[in-house]
Amino acid sequence: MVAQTLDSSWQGVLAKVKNWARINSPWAIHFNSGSCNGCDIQILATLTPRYDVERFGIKLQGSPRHADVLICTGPVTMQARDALLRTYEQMPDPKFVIAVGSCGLSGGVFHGCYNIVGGINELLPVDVFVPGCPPRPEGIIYGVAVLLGALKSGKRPEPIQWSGTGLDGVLHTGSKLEDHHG
Amino acid sequence: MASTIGALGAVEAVLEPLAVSFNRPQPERLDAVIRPDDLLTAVRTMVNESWGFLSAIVGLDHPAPAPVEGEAEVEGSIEVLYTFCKGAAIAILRTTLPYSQAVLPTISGLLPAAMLYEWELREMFGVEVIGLPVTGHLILADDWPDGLYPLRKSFVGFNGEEKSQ
Amino acid sequence: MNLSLHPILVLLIFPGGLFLLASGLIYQWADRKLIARFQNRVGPRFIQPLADTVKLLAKEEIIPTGVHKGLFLVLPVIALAAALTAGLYVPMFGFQPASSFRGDLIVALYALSVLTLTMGLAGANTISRFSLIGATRTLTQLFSYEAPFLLTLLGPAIAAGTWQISKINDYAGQNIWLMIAQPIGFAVSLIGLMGKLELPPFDAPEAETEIVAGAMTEYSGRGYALFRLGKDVELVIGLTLVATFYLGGLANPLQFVIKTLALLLVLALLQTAFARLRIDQTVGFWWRAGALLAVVQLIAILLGRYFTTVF
Amino acid sequence: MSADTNKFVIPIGPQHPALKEPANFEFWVDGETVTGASVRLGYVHRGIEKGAEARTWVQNLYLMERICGICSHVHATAYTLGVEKLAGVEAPPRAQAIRQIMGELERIHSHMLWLGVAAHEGGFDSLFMYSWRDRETVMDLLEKISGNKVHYSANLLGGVKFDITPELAAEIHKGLEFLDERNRFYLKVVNQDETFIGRTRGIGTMTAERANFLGAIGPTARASGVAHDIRVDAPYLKYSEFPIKVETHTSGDLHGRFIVRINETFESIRVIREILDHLPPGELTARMPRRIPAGEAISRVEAPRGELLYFVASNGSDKPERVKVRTPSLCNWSTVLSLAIGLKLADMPMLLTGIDPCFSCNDRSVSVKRGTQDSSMWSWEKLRQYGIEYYR
Amino acid sequence: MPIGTMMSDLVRSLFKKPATELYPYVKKPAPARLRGKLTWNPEKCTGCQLCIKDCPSNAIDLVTIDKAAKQFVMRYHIDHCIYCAQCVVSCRFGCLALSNVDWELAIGNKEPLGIFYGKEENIARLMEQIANPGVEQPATPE
Repeated sequence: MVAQTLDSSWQGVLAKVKNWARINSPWAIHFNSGSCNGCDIQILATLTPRYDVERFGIKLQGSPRHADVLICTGPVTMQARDALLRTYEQMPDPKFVIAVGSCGLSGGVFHGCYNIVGGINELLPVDVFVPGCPPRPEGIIYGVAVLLGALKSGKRPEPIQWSGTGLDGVLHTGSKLEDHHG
Repeated sequence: MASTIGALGAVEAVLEPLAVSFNRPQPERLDAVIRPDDLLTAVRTMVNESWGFLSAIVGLDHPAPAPVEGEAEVEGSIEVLYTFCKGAAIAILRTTLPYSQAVLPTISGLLPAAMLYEWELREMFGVEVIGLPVTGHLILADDWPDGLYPLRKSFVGFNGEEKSQ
Repeated sequence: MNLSLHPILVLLIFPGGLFLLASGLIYQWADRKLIARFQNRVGPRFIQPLADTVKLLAKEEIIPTGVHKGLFLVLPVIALAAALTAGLYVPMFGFQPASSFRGDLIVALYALSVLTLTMGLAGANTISRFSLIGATRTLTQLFSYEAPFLLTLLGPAIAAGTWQISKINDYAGQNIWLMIAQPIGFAVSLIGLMGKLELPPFDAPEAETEIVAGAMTEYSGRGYALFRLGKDVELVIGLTLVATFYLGGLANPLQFVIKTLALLLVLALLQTAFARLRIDQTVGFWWRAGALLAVVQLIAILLGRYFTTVF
Repeated sequence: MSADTNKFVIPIGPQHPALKEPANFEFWVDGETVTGASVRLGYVHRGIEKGAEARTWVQNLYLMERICGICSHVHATAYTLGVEKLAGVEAPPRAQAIRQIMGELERIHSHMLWLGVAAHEGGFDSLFMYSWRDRETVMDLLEKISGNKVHYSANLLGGVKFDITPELAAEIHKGLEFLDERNRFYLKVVNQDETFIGRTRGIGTMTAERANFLGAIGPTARASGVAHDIRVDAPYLKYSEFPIKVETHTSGDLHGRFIVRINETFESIRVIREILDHLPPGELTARMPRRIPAGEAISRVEAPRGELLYFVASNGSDKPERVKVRTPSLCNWSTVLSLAIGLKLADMPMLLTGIDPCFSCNDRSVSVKRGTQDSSMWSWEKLRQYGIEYYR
Repeated sequence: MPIGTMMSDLVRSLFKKPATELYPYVKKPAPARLRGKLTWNPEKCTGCQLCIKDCPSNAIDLVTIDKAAKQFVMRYHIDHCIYCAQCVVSCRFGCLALSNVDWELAIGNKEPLGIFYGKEENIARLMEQIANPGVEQPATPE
């Protein structure tokens, strides 16, 4: 109601302030839709002193009503499916979804099992995918940074290019694997 | 190692009258084949002897082999293994139930913890456990179609083919 | 230092509305930062509470079913209003209170209790089980800490012989710090303050791990923002009250800032040092330890005054 | 505050901040005291045992590891031991020692994680923050050794993937010193802090007979004085050469479980140091056929939460005939639901984490559903009454 | 029974530097053995597909451009991969490795999660084949 009466310049400022507020205080809620809880303990680890996401304003909230970002893990088992949808619906707009871990992206190692739906994006519109099994806590923070970066620029997070062919990183295992890449 | 051999010897002696046959596939393990209707008495003797604790109830599905024209149609069967563990010794009571007559008495009266394993057996293999007091779905989803037992070989996933190599 | 400002200005800008909200946000940041530092973490940035509030105000407001719509919308407004009115009687930022009259101590405390009452009512208003349990816990805790907290604030009032906060402030300014004169009173009032603000170990009402967010589970967007602002303002007012009574009055802004932040440091330490008490343990603790100590302190003051007046 | 009759149902979960994983608990509450409890799992049931029958032996290794994120190595070890028993292959001594080191490091990581989560549920956030900050040391060690903090994938069928070089051994020693000192501090906190004791002493007390009767295992049973530990009863890997001492406590309540788990962490640190000092030399992997000869094998290992049993059956092909996993949390379930009666609602999260339940572990199999009193449904009350009558 | 035994540690950490690594601004090097994104060396690959058979989550597909000259293009699904390094162990020719540098893989949309590895000209040929399937078909990708 207030927005309509303001002319466009005021609306621009208002939108900018709202966007700034959303970027600086992304409250998160964590939902495990059948994950092995490897990703979940990495998500919880981001709250602890070593990574401390509170410096970005990220707070883990108890109720979906208070959260903006749904951090979801697991290949969405049949039983957890409607609980996940209910949680997503309870969240007020504007809301975002971050899918964490290979299970959340594509069912990972459980592909083909009879009781899972597969990736989370078959149920919810996912904004950021964080591959990894489980991703490092820094990887999850990088995922949130990608989401916030997209919010800042206003459009969907754009793909980044990796060094496709290089053999830069090599697996040093000090065992017979080592002499493979002499 | 001596105590395990001793323990296995003791349990073999106790189960002598009931067991159809004994088998020792591994040094620390004794398999005793039991007829379904002797099962309750066998478990009662094990509990009275207080021989170890019931560690797990494992279901095995043996589907009917491809019918050879000569012989009669052989029916598939479900084998149920009651695994008792005492220290390093493992004693397994094996009973085989044909598909048509897959019925077992509950032993949760003797060992309440067994109720949990039997319930999974019923849901995953369709073995009817008489006297199991609880109904409803366990770990399968609420909207799981009835009569469909996932761990039977006949079940090959919803979309018909198991998506794997 | 008395301010002769236009009453509307006083009400809206300086010691009243905007300034109080701003100091509420700043103190919330200081509280979260101290707790984080105690837990060896970096903690939030300075603008964090402001960003949280603006974001919450910009969020969509969901009104759950089975809820009395009017009550659902009005309660947060009453909560914030109660907190702000309490702010008028307290010597904010070292200046004289915006308005003071005989007995404004009781009015200020009553206004703060209205805030807690509205939270309890907000919880009871919805059908979500978590908020029902949260509401009962908020109210039971209210009845348990209210009496000892009031008694401990009574101590200095009796010592100063008046019910007017500004007069108590002046009295505390001249005499030795009441913290030394009435040590038990100071300790119980500090713990009472933690009970009032529902800070851990007394945060059973919105125990995040048991009942999601207690009475606040159903609120989102604007309503929740107003409740949080009410809580922050209550934090500031509580700190100033205890500082005026027990730390020798607040004569100028510098004293205000130093004393309240010192109290906040102690509060933050107490918050991180203890596990959350169960609701029955908190009530037990309050009625056994809190009330008794407060009464003992009162008797000591009365005896003290009686002897000084007689000899 | 009674919604229906005098019972008041509090559903905790499936999405609840206290639980890292989804499970739906229903507590029948009278005011604040719990009068009945039921659990409905299935939210983490992915159909792993069926999936295992459609995958080759090598692929199953990684499927079994992902049953549970906190005890992933111990699942893989149990699976490889079972398959090696079937194939008649023995992993070389150095590989067995490295498996044991990884197992014990994982036990430290799991116990410290549990210490933090249990404290967080009791509202003791600073202990959660501190214990998880110190746990990062053991996670870094695991990452340096294996390359992943949670799923180390250390095991191969017939051996281990990577070696523990002398530099790594030195780093492990340094990390263990820090962990040892920090855990001593936590033992002091758990033992002395008044508010913490207030929340844990006397909660969910379980006598030794009751623990045996309900089939509790692992630290939950050892806190009641039941000295069951597969590493001592049926030593596997190198536990006969590097034995461990079983840690028990007599109080049987939540407080005792804290103490048992922290003492077990000290025990793990001691064993790792001992193994590192005499790490047997030799190969890392043994030759392993792709098709496993037909047969059945049972392998039992001690997971951080109790005895883990694997039943592996092969029909001679390169895919298993049947893989049955019975996980430790399953046995501890019946203890929680019967101990909940009579406690305060506020203690429920603490009680539930007391057994350190791992839903993803046991969700492949069992839960207990409680219903009304009518005929077909057997309420937990009835089971409890039944247990008491039977026992008398 | 002292209250708040954590007190000493809490106060000490007030003056200690916080244990937080300021991640996005300060990037610590990852450990050498970190298992990140898969990298493939097309020269050594003989197309034996043992890695595909052993991969627990179907993360690798191999498209044969030209069997005789051993020209292949590998399609690697980052969202399927579980970073377990079984393929690295199974590959007898050592052309697979998990990089310890590329582990910040979070991304906004799913298409780029299936990346192509191989020589430029092979990828170009594959792309143009996918673009117009009518043209002569190499072995269809598994």
